[in-house]
Amino acid sequence: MRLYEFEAKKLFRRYKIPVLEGVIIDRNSLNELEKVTYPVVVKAQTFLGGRGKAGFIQFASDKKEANKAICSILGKSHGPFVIEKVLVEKRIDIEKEVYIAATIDRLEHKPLFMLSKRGGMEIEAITKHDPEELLKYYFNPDDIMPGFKARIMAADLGFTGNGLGLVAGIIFETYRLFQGFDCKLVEINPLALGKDKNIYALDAKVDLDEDAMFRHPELKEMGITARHEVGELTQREQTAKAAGIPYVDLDGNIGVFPGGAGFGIAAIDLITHYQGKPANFMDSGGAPTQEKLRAMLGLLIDNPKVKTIFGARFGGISRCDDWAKALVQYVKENKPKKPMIMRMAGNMEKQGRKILEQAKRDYPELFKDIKVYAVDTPIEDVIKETIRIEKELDTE
Amino acid sequence: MRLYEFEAKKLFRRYKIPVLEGVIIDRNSLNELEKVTYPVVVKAQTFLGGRGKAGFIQFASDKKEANKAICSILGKSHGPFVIEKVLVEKRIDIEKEVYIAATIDRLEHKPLFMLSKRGGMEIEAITKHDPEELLKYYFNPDDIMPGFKARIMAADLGFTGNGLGLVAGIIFETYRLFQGFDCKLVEINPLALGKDKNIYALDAKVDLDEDAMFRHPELKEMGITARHEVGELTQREQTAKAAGIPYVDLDGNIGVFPGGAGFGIAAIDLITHYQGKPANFMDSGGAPTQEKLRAMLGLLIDNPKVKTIFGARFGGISRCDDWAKALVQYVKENKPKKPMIMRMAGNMEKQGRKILEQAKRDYPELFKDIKVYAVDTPIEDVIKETIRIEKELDTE
Amino acid sequence: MAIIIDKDTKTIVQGITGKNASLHTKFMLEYGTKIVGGVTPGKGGQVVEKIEVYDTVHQCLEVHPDVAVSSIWVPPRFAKDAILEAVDAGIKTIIVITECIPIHDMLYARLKAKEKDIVVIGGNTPGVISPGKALVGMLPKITFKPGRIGTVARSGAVTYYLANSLNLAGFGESTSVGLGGDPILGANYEDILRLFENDPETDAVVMAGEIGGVYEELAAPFIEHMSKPVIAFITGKTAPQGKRLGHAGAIIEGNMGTAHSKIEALKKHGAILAETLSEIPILVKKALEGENKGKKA
Amino acid sequence: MAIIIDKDTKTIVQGITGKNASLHTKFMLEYGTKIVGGVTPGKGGQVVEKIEVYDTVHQCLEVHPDVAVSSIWVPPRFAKDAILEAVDAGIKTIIVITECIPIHDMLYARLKAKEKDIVVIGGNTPGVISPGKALVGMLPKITFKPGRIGTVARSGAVTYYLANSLNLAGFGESTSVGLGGDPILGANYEDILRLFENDPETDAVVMAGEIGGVYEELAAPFIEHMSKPVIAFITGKTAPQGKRLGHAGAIIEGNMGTAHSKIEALKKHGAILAETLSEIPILVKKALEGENKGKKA
Repeated sequence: MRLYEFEAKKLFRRYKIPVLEGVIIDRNSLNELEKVTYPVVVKAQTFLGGRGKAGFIQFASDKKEANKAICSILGKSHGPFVIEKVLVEKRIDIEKEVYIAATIDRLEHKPLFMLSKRGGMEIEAITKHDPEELLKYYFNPDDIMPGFKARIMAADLGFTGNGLGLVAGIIFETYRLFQGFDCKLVEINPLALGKDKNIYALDAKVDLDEDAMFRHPELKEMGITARHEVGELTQREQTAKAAGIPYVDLDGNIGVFPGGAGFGIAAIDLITHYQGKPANFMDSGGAPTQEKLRAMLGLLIDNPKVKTIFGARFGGISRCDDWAKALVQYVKENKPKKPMIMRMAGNMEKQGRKILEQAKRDYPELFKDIKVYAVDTPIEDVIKETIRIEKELDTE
Repeated sequence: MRLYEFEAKKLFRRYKIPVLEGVIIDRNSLNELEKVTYPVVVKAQTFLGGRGKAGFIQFASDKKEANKAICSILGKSHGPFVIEKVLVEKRIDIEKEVYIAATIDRLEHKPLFMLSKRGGMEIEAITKHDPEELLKYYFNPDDIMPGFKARIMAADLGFTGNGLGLVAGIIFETYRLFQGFDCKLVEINPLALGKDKNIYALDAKVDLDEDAMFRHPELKEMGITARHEVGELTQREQTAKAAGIPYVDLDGNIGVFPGGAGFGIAAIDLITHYQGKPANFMDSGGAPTQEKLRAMLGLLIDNPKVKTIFGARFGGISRCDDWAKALVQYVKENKPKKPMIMRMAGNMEKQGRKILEQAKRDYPELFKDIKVYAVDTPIEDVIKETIRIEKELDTE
Repeated sequence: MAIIIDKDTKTIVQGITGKNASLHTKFMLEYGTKIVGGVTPGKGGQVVEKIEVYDTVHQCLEVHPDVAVSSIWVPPRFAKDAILEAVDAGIKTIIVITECIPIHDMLYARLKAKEKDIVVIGGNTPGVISPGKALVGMLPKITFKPGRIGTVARSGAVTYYLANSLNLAGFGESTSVGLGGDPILGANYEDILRLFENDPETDAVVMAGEIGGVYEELAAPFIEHMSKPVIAFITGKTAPQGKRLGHAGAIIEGNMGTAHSKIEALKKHGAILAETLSEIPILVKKALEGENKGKKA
Repeated sequence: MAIIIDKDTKTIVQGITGKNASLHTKFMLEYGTKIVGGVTPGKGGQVVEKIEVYDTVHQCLEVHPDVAVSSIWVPPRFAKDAILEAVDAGIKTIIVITECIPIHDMLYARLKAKEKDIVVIGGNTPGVISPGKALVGMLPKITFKPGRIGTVARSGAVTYYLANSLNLAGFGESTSVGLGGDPILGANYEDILRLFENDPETDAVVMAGEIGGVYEELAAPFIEHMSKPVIAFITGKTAPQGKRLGHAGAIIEGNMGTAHSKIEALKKHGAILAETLSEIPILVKKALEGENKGKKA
């Protein structure tokens, strides 16, 4: 779960990682500008990097300029995101900028602390051209960072004297934050030495582990709650999110009603491969409730772009009988008109098939365009059949 | 630093280790009895074990009995301690009592958790006769206790069902307290299963590491402060304590003004060996200030029992010149009449000897009974000389 | 001897009293898996599907000292501790069904297991099946048939479709392994490829990968050293690519993590790439006939 | 080659800019100890007694890779970290002058050192001296003379008086080791006895112990296996015995910890007990003449 800069800095304050004074401003709180002392930096709050290049970090030496900067940023799009807030911070004179980050190396399966003597805008060039300039320090999971290691790192960044202790302290606390809040990433770029000889975390990037949020109720107290990170949501995506269903609108007309995320991705590939056009990505999660399954179907039926529905249930931890019950219940209640070409196999398949057969007998009219193949039909034949039917409808 | 039961239970509450409701009562707060519901247990607050046998744990089924019990306990002596407070706790019906303790095994240099299925009064018999009944679980220092280990221990104590989880939780938290507050010992005897199926820590013994107190300012907030644990102090011992000097009054007449604790102990042995009678134990600590050295001398000079003073300074981290300066300053200011037989050797000895010689020249009268031998006189000759002079004075 | 589990492998179920775990305990027993005990703290003494429940793994092992595999079904917040308990008890293979285990928890648990040479599969694995012999997890038995092809995949459903596709073409599986869908996994592709390479009952391996993570790329170089053909199927070619936050990811993982990077790495090191599920058995057949690989057994 | 430190042993001083450390750096240099660097974080680049100060041990070791001994003089709350820093840098002997180190800190630091076979002496040690060769710590040089008797004691002053008593009788010391006065120590008597036993420059060992703790009792059995005589001096015979809190101490340590228990254990395993300091050289002389022990060198 990615945090906005201003949220990440709330966590920094908790760990006494020094950040600049600042106020957070949106369309309704422009009066907050009264509180700042100039010069300031106005920074768009967004989940993407490259804000500087995109013009979303601006300087202002008085209120008029600040107002202008804010108005030129709020409401703009940064990639898929609409910028709703800016962070207005005191501007300081900088003597030196470095890069520090705590993250997880998935190649080594270890926590990793990284440093670069050259931070700020230069980090991109270093990443691309001089990766050997990046210093890496591995840790064992759960190991606390010893104070001396933090000092070694601060020294490796070129700090001496008073700055050595300050930066070692920041490195130590950054790692404590990384561990303490189950972070996937804590990145400070730049960590700056001001002309005033103080050290400041000028930017803050924090990515939290969604699966560990149960351990951190204090985030909610801090006003930091779950969010969707892939840009502005369509109406349908918002509905799906509210129902707890990972769902992405795509551009096609075949509704995809898969099982887990893994086959959801495969299904889209395969539909595309056979010249069909998937209308969506969706993930049922493990062992979805009947309620969730019905909500999933509703998302497809209610989408006017969707002409046919491809469905697949391979019962593992999810059960075929639950799936069949949900399907029957949905069809009985909503009487959908769209053809559904599906396949059901796996655990509790026999029970599921009984439910479907009973429903077909009871409501032959409602189920006439619903086919549910079994394990002996290759899934790709079901996909091809769906595409064929969709093409027929298309040419009607 | 040993805690009283009621203090230890404050720490238990912090870690959600279940204790009974109770009030702490001294001579001035007998009205606190209004708050309790009967029957109750009245327990003397003291640093020693064996309270039950000594009659310092009494039961009361109403206020009258409670009052009587309290009055029979307050003001009594338990070993060297005068009982100033009692803890009055609700009395419960007990189904089973076990013993648990987290401590440090100095033989193995490891933290150790111990269990006994038989707790309460029986632990003494087990310690003496069936030590193999005690179960031991070693940990690496700094390792957190895994939840499953706590459950294994709870199961080893014979708990099942709901009790298993409760006791595992208590074991887990006991170890967290042990680590979190730098404890030398956390002992719960008995940990009791009540007839109400709840689990309670009926007693609480906690011993903190004095050298780690700087890490735990919260103790002060909880009203837990440093204390003298070896019984009632003499007036002089209280004076010494206020000056930060480890000091114990003994029964003799030779004042001992040694360096560190190690030689302090040796000096008492040696004086005793040569048929002298030491008047005290004392420890200067490493590198004492001149102020402290003067205070140490004052304790001996002001003691009417002390006839002669044996002194020894082997300058290591303590410096001979500091020692000599303190001696000269003290003598100049206080003009003591008691003979001082001393020896000074070690670091900065030359400088120290110069100071002493100058003082002898300037104040021959004041220093006439003060001898300060050098490294070439065996320390035992100095001791024997002190004893000889003391005996002379004695026969005068 | 099939890899990981065979018909005589004694296994236990941690979290057996949970709804899913007890249902799948029934399925596993029906399939013939030798489940000798279950563990749920505080529920020792209960019985689930005629299997005795213990309070701790250690208590269970006192009665059944030769347990070789444990499967973990506990809620995610207890998964780390359950894995550590099995590691502490010295169980040599731990199959973690639990999904959404916190990353830092899993990093720690897998390290402790590695230190004792214990194999951890998952989290979020559908399980492992050696068809006709034993099944640990929640894989639907109907999908798998005995045979001589090993399969390994991250996603549960993809595992099922792989086998289904092989079966419809007349092949069967020696063992099918689900690596799991969690971001941090115990065993990775290379670990399982190595087992199949040394397994006399396996002639060829089908591996399925998907967008995200680095496990496919990391395994690719090992394929060069294998005597048996590896047919690979990578999904996510049409999925939109997410953007990384910050620079750390790019520094560590470079350009890994896309379907393209995975396909390129696998091709480069000698894997045979399949475009569709139905193409897989065709390529397996070709590889086994055309080349002289995998004919040891 | 003397044990632990010799005239060519390169050493560093952690916490060198402190008042005591800088004074004793001067004394050590005067004695001939090869101090090649000092460490105080944030004070790198300063100079103390012509010795360069570094910010970290690692920076110092980049310039002086052959450092064999570090002495630690930092305040107690930083001692754990300073020891770990020296351990991490791979320095083979760490002499901890700092006193009153928290027990849990020292337990952890000594374990980390043990894992890498690093010798930790102290905390609260007066140091180690190989008379005429080198001195690390704050032992007063005047007390020690070159010779062939090894000494080991917990207390600083007792260490000085032991040597003083030996010197006045014409003996000298091969090396004198202060184990330290803190409740948890790195090296214990047995570790040092073992070094002396294998040291061709040592003929006999004098060990002094005192009331409290268990180190003397633990070392006693080793004395039986030594070829050299061990003369022991135990103090605290007349000290009042404290009472333990709770039962844990008695369970673990039994009746250890009194002067009596130490004397009994040492006698039982062949140590020669001295009643007074002046008796020590007499017993050493007797042992060396009377028996044929310790004549190897």
